[in-house]
Amino acid sequence: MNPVHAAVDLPDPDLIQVQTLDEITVKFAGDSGDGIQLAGQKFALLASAAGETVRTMPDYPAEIRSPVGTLGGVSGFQVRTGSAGIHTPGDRIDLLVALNPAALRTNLPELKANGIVILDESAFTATNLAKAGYPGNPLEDGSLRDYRVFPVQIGKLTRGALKGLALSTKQTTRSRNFFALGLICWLFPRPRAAVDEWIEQRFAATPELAKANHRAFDAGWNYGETAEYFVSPLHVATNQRMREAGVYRLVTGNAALAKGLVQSARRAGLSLFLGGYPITPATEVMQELSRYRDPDVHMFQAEDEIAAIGSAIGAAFAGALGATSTSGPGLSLMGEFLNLAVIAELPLVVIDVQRAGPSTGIPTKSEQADLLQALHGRHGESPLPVLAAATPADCFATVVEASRIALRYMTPVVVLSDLSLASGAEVWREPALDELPEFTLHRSVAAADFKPYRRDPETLARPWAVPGDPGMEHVIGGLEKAGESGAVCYEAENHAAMVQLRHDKVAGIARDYPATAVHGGTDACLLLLGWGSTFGAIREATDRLRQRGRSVACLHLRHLNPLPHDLGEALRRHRAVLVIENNSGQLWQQLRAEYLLDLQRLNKVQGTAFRIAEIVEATESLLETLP
Amino acid sequence: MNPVHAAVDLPDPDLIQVQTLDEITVKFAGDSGDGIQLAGQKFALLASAAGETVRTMPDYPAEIRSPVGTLGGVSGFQVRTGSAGIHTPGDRIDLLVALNPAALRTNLPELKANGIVILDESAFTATNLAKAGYPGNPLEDGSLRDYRVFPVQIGKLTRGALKGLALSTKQTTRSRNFFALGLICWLFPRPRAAVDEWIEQRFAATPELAKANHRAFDAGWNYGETAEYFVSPLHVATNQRMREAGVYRLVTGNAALAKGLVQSARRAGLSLFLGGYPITPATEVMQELSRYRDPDVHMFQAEDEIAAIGSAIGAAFAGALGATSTSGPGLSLMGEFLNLAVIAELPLVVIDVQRAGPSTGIPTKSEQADLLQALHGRHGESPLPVLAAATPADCFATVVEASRIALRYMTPVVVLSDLSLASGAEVWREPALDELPEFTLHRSVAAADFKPYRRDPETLARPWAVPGDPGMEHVIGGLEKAGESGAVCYEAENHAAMVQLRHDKVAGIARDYPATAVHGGTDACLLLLGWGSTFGAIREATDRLRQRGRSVACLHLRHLNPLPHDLGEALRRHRAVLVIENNSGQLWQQLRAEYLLDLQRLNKVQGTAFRIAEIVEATESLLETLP
Amino acid sequence: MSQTTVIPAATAELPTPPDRAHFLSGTAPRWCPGCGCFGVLKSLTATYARLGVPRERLVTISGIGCTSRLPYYTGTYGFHTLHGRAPSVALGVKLVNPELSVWVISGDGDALAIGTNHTLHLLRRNPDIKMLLLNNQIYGLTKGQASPTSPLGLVTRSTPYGVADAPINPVNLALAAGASFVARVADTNGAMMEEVFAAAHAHRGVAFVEVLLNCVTFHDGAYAMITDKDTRDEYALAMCPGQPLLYGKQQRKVLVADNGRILALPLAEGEAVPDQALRHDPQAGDAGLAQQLALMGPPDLPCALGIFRQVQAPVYGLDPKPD
Amino acid sequence: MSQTTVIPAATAELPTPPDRAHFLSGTAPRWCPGCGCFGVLKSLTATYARLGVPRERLVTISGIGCTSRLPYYTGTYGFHTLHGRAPSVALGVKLVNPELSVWVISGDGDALAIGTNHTLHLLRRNPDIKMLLLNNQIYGLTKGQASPTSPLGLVTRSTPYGVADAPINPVNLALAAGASFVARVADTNGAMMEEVFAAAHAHRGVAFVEVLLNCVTFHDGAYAMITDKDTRDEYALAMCPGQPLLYGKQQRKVLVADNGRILALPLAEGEAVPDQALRHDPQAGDAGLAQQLALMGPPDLPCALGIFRQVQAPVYGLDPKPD
Ligand SMILES: Cc1ncc(C[n+]2csc(CCOP(=O)(O)OP(=O)(O)O)c2C)c(N)n1
Ligand SMILES: Cc1ncc(C[n+]2csc(CCOP(=O)(O)OP(=O)(O)O)c2C)c(N)n1
Ligand code: SF4
Ligand code: SF4
Ligand SMILES: [Mg+2]
Ligand SMILES: [Mg+2]
Repeated sequence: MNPVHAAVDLPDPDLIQVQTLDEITVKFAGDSGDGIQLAGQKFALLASAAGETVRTMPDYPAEIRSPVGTLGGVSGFQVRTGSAGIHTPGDRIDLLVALNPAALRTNLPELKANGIVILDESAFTATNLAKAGYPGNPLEDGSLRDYRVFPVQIGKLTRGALKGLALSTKQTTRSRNFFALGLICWLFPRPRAAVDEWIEQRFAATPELAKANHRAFDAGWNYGETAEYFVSPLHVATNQRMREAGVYRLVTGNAALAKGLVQSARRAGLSLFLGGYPITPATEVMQELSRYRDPDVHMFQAEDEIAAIGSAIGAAFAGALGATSTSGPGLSLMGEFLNLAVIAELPLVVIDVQRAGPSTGIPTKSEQADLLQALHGRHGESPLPVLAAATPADCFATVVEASRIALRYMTPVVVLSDLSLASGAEVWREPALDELPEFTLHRSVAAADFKPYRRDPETLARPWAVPGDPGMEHVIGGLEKAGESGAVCYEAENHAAMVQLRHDKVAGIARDYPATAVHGGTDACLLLLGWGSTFGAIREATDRLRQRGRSVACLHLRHLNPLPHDLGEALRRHRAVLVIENNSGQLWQQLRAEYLLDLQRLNKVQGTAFRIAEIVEATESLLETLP
Repeated sequence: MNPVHAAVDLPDPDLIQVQTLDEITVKFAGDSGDGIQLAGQKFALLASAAGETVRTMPDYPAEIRSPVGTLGGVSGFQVRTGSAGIHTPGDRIDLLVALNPAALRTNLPELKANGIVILDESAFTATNLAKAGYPGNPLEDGSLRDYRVFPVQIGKLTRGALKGLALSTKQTTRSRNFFALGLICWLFPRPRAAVDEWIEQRFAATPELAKANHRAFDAGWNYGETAEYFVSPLHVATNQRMREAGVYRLVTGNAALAKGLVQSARRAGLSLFLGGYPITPATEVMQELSRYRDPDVHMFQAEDEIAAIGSAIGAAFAGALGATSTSGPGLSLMGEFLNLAVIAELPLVVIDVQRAGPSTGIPTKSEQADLLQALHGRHGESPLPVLAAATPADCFATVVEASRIALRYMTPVVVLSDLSLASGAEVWREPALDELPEFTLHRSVAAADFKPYRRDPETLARPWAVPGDPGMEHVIGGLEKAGESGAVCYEAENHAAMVQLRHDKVAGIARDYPATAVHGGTDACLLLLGWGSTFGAIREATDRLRQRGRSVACLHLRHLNPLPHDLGEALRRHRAVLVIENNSGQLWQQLRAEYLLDLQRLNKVQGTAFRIAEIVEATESLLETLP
Repeated sequence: MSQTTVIPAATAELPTPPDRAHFLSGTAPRWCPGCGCFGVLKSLTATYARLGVPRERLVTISGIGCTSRLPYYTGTYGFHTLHGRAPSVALGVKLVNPELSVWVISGDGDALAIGTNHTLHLLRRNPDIKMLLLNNQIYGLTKGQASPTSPLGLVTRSTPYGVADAPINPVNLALAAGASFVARVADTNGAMMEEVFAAAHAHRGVAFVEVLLNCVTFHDGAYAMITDKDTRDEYALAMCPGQPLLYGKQQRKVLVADNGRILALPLAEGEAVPDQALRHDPQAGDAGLAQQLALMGPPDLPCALGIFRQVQAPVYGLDPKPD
Repeated sequence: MSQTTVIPAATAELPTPPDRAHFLSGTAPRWCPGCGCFGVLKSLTATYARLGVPRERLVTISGIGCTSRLPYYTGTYGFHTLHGRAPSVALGVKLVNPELSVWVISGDGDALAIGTNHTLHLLRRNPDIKMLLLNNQIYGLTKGQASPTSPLGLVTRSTPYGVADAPINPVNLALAAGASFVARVADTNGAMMEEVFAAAHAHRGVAFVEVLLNCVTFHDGAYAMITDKDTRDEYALAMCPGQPLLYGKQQRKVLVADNGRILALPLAEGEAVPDQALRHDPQAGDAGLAQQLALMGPPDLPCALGIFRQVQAPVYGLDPKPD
């Protein structure tokens, strides 16, 4: 196994016979009606079935339906696959499949120098070129000379392959995606049986379409074999770790969040209740849950975010694991109810899939700028734990950890994800239920002398007696409560004590954390520190820098509140610490306040994730300035 | 004039003939139906008419109407009056007027040792004693031996004085408040003409009640003169500064906020629009405004806080000074709309009259714990200015400053007040309109080449073209905008630039501040730092400590975001800085992050203001530990 | 059934027959003396005692307001939530444990100002939840501001020149939202309250009951015409299913419809009820007529009391999802 | 008049007669090809051109949703506010400057899910604001989830087993809220839209217009029965004030009332309209009958189009406060 992989240049297929690559980044692009997402997903699944590590990232047009062929209508799907050490969907594209001029024009800036473009020459008509804003034809004016361009008459060839089938022109045109997929699957040999099987299933009711897709795929595959363009297929190295037993799937962050909620509740022996309201980019979490027919998995689409979290609080009061999922604007509406959950001390998981703000902002761009809101967006002294997920699959583990904390400490927990995790995907083996950590519950059993605010001495959690439990009837609410009895209490000293108690309870959560683990050694001169979706880019940048001999390590935080007990010590071990965030420095500010350390920061607030190279570059410059 | 006044012990009236006191704290207390608030307010107004500095603080029962005579039903009104140097309603009571046993029992802990109690002996019946939870009669069991107690048959004497009038028993009993007022007004001689005049006005329609109040007042006054208890009246020193021309009034913080909004709009030549929703302790702000018949003063009671701020944003869009007033729970609901005002860059004043939190918390107790929410309670990068008022009258000046900033920088501004300022009162001369600072407006006049996001180079404010202005039609909204045109823009670099721009605009506001002024000298060893309603206690504590020769100074912040440019420097001048707050250290945390200074803190989260003595004591201990 | 729900085989001992006190918490209510809330508390706990539901399966959920203090005084599970938000919390409770009997207590500000959205959607969805709207036409807890049900012209602390916007008619709105059970009662009529609360409980689906509530402190006498002994015959009409809509001294007035409008017809002595008299049908094909009845009120017409509508509809969270 | 309002003596030059293009911004709309929004934009701007109000005094205010993008395409002042909150912002605008003509554009999710509260209170208060509800019975912008107007059983991205709760009837709800002008039109009928929008503008007070809007992408054909050439005679009824409610091929069906219920009566050839036929009266004493008409729809009865109600009531913010 190869621990560190620098991005490799793609070999020139004209020259090399057989080659095993460490990794490859392929992007499928075309009009939003071209079936690009499907082709990309299938390619990723095939790669993963072949045992590779896979990260993907889609690229949707901002409008629901822009005019066909325009720049606004381009849809893309990027797949990075390879052996271990793959932690992002890739900085730049090695191979671009472009089904029309707009797709080429939009994605060319992302293509590596000397990268490969496979394009549908039949789509490079005068009309389409004009729609894409090309003054001339880039295939003829030499503007593509820095790339290796392979024009293929995909449209024409597909039409030919499908001749004789009873299809509309639209259906025929739409089949180009499977031609492209077939060609790429020849180039990076994939077990195509899976594709055939999938086509049979998917189009069981429409045999003509099944035939069309089979034929288009075959035509693409055969074209690869027959045409003189590519001398031989390329192999991508396999991550052997993936061969462990289990079901592997390509999972998006949102799907992993939904799964994580369901499995947490099952592990705890509880019902799950999620109250939600649609909002980009969080909607899929509730949509995933709506599919369950399990009577212990409740998804309730509320009339707004306030009702969404309110219903989840009601469910928690009634003994379920309560949850809600939203994005920034929704979180801004939930502050009052979150505060009720804090004072009522109910177990609740609040998921914020961040997007670019402030206000409506840029709903289809990613950002990490809701951290301060999650920490402080409530009136009064209102502490609660905040966690962040690092990768699409880590969304699962983070939600499980959030649920564990919520139940063990009887507290609402905020989980931060973001758009890049939500729609990005990676291959992941779902752990069996008994592989999940054990959950502590505070469900009361003994009714004698029951007090709703008498605390567990270790966790300071209050007992969880729920409607239906006899002999423990009690009333909770948002007014300040007397110490043990939970009765309404306006006393000065009691209030101070309760404020302190709520603080101590949350602070105590850090006792459960594993020791802070720095990747790359605690003796490095510079520590790169991050949280959330920056994980992959920071990790790969660290590895690359270390390969170049730089004294760099990295540390990624899952727990943003309370911070780990040993974090201050960990930070002080390094000559300098660079806090890397897709915001203006929100964690950086918190860490300054906490540790009084003069930390460095690297921020990007452009709606897009860091490239590995950006971090490498910034780190190199910083290292130069260090004494 | 006496710059520093230590709290003086009240002289024993049996011994001393004539005495001028620096200050006195009187508390009227009785059942909530006893007219206590009225008596207290009248006494305060008379004191202020006599040229004294006055601070008052009411004390309402938590329930709307508790059973008569119970502890829950006690209403109180505290008045502290004296010469200059009075900055709080008083730590402890010098003289307590108690109209029933419950009032005595509730307030006795606040009475100074050797303090005076004047009580209505006729109300100390077995029933009333039982209702107050007294096992015996405190007048007889010696439990009051540490105080100077003057039992007066107020009830009986009032009944006697009112004999012959056509009054119900209830009306007669209710007149006891004017008996008590008369007695106290004899003790601290007041120009009683004002009282007579007021009675005539107030009871013009009910001459029988007018008579009753006159007679009760006279009876009380005469009792003072005749009874052997008090040898002679006491005089309280006068603050000569107050004699400047102008109208003086006893103003609560909430009334001052309302006034401040009206006068700001008038000064700017704009309409004022306040959208509000009732909530304790902010409701009076909207109620004050509802009384105006001025067509340019709009008060709109909305269906909730979201609609309240939404309507204010609409009003600002249409060219008015937009405002809303609420408390913590309401502010928690306003986050999403506040964010819209940030990105739309509209002038808006959002007033948060803080109460104890989190959640519903303790609606009738004071706290300063919404600061972090005001600073950070919105998703995305969303900077806005935050100001805090220091005294009831300062609420006026703070709102004027907030309005100035909102209009000059085209930004929403949050103003923090709190319950203790809202219901406390002080004597204040309302400045004439032309005494207010000048307001800069960005109302566009030239339509040619109008761009809604083209900025003023100095303030970075965008122009304010409003519906009705021809030739400048444009659309604003919550989506990210392109630099100058304000068109919807999803570009990466533009977003980064706009985030920076919004940050820079708010940061630039600090240029306008006056230099940071430390009270007590910049060479003091210890600096006491505060914001908001802690002002009075910190200021008086500083003065007392300096009198005792301690090397202490104090600094009070009005501008909490952005912080003054010279603040870091100011803090670093002192050996130690003690940040004093009615929360768990919210400003303290912000200052640590900003300046990386290891500041000390003193926090009280008990729903009540600091006593001067508490600060003095804490400071003394801290001074001992300083190297 | 949800895994979380602990419904013990043997429930806590119930006094037989359970009396009202068993459903009180023992905390002394803090409402103003004379407040209509006392009567509601009494009737509600009396109803609880009649239902045969053990105390631990009753859940009383409220928002914020004077009226919303009620759960503290019951002996059931309770949740004093946020201003306007009780319906959302109640729905979460009911969906995860359908065995519970869930009661929402709300005020006119709570349910029809800040909480209108949740109220309407609760009624529309038809979960098996009972909602009482204690309508005193004023904000009590915040000391007397206008509410969305305050009558035009009312002088309050926030409307010194009188309320300028027309009030909401809660029953009409509930009907428009599609509520399957809608009723109106007065706080002074304990017997009718108990009867209607029990019927609400028996109804399978959402039940909305407006209680005309007197706030002695800030809006005393709001319903005097409807509840005072001297006037109530003229201004209150108790509806009976299947019966003509009669009221007045000796029930000598009857309602009839005229091109969609409702008119009151006095009956001459001995005159029989005419054929064209409207008959009350809480199960009518649509809620149109019920909505017209809801709009009636003094001085022109009587205020209708009782059950306006009671129809069966799929119950949210109980009946199987459509497939 | 507010001091802030700059109404210049000579307003910007108006082309005479102003044409629709003058009220467009020039930004190309980004709706899906075939979306019903195009028709609404066309009719609305055509109406703007007819009103005689200079462009700078028109304000188009929306929430969030596909439909709420509309202000970007008009040439008026505009505010694309927050999801559900346009009515609040509009009210602030109108109250400080009553000279403006303020139009709220909203979707079914926007106005009747998250924004129900504001919608209802806007209608109740009766300010002189015009509100269009573009009802496609789906959440378009977020790609196809159920909305509060989605029909029972509809399979959407958030309801894979079909919608389980009954839809809101927007017109009925608006009437229950006390709106003084309520209408319904279809996106396919430009002439009727223009007529109704102009009537809404002419009405002094709040106007609520439901537009039946087709979302080609996520809920295509929702109103096909009402708008398709083949079926619309049977399923659409255009109401005329003072006239009997006729529909069907050659208008040979008529609505009658039977003990508060509405029935359709086919007329025999040559048969005159019977006396008991309901006559449409948008100014009826109460909104009861209008509410019944609002509830009608296929397959049993036709969907009523046109103006349901239009009555004069005190206008919030314009008429003097009661004293
Ligand atoms: C978010 C929020 N806004 C405002 C308040 C203040 N508040 C408490 S109760 C109330 C209104 C009470 O009126 P109503 O619901 O009619 O109840 P009542 O007291 O009349 O029973 C208000 C505005 C609050 N608690 N929370
Ligand atoms: C507070 C908030 N919650 C959720 C969203 C996401 N969102 C945008 S539009 C929309 C619903 C759109 O439905 P509708 O109002 O019917 O408009 P349409 O797109 O169908 O025209 C939602 C849920 C948001 N922008 N803001
Ligand atoms: S204020 Fe009114 S509603 Fe509130 S407790 Fe008193 S009487 Fe009842
Ligand atoms: S998704 Fe529907 S509503 Fe939205 S633009 Fe497309 S067709 Fe119109
Ligand atoms: Mg009320
Ligand atoms: Mg819609």
